[in-house]
Amino acid sequence: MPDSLTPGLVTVRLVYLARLREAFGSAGESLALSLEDESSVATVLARLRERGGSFALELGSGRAFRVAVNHALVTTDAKLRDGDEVALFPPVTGG
Amino acid sequence: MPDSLTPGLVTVRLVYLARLREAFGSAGESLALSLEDESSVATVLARLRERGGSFALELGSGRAFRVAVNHALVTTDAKLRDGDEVALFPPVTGG
Amino acid sequence: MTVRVQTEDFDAGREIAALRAGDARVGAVATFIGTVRDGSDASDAPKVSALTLEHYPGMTEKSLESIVIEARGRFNILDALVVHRVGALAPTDQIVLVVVTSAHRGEAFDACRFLMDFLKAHAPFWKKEATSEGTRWVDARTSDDEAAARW
Amino acid sequence: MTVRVQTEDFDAGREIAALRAGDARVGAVATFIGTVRDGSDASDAPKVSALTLEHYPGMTEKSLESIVIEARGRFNILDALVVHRVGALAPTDQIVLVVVTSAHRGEAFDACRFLMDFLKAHAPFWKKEATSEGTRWVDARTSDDEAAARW
Repeated sequence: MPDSLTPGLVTVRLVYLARLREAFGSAGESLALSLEDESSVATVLARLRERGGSFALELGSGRAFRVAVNHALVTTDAKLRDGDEVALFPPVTGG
Repeated sequence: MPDSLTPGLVTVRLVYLARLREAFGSAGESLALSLEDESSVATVLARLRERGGSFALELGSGRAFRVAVNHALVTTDAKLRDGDEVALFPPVTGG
Repeated sequence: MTVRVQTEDFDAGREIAALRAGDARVGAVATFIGTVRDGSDASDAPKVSALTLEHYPGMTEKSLESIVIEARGRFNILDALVVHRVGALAPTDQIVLVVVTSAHRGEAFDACRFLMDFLKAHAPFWKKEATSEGTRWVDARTSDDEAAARW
Repeated sequence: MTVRVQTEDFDAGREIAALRAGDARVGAVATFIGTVRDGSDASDAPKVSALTLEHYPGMTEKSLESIVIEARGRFNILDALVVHRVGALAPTDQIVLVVVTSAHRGEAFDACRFLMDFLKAHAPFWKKEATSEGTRWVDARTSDDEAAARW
């Protein structure tokens, strides 16, 4: 089964929240995964870390953050499909 | 130490509550313990059971009831002093 | 720390607001309200049409106060309120209110539950139910003694 | 079963009354209210003067709904309400309300606490505190993950 309805092209919408939004200086962006990429959360994280700076710092190993795909919490091996919303945020502190 | 401020004379006020009040047909009474009686809750219960009828039934062995002396729950070996208020009532069902 | 025994109904929202009013140490408010069930869903017994709450005036307040003091000793709480009604009640009426304030939720939940468990097992109240078949005193539940013994 | 995310304050008394209105199966109502502490009693840190609650619109309601569904599956409850505020708050302001109705108190207490523990650990809200020294995002508490893991 293809991971995307449009094989070979996976563009996801990234959403940055709370401390991560401030650290990245952005509320979100679109990210196109290239044909040779595996379309998973881990791939997205690797691409972001390659930018260095606050992306490498906040998403580095040992840093606590959470990932949700289409509003459901996932682990980094979660596969992505074209149009998915991928949110990155710190551990929650509501209530 | 004397059990009573008036040695040899112990009169207690009995209070009957809830189902026991209805069973005994009385909200309470005064009971004088005679000189030869030990002044304890057990003595009061024995005197009441001697009356037979609902007293013997409701205070019989195997029946669940509680005793409070001067508004504090006690066991039947509690000693009594002149003027004590001794309440007999079923297990509580508030809340 | 306040306990009240009253025939009038209580306004839970107002009581909660008053207990935590102006206290910025409070981060958690746990509240329990006990209400009159008609029992029609729970058994084949006839539906309860009315409930009378009897108590032992004089002992009741002392009993509730000692339970609140015990809770204060066991849990790190800021304040607590217990209100218990007596007299004639009807299904859906409020019977009892317990409110506890604390900095964190764990202590508030624990203390609120402790207060209810001890009140159920030790405070001198008795319920008498009226149904189409007459009136009867409610039997004490073994589970209430067990709940209090847990603590 | 209702969840709401809102900037406006809530009236706990009114919400409780609405949740149990006319339901004579209800014998127990457990309520939790979380409020803004100023922290002045708890540490040497500067006093909190304001709190901003951010959330993840779209995910927040889904997350709360799934927590309520989970509670309904685990506990024998009649109804549940979760209200969580977002936006600018001040010390002593109300943040979150959880109300659970059931026939008996054990299930109401358990479900109310479960809802709070899961909300604290999983619902996408973030607190940012303002003090005289500036603003800072509140750190997640390990104890909140532990509380949720208990269930």
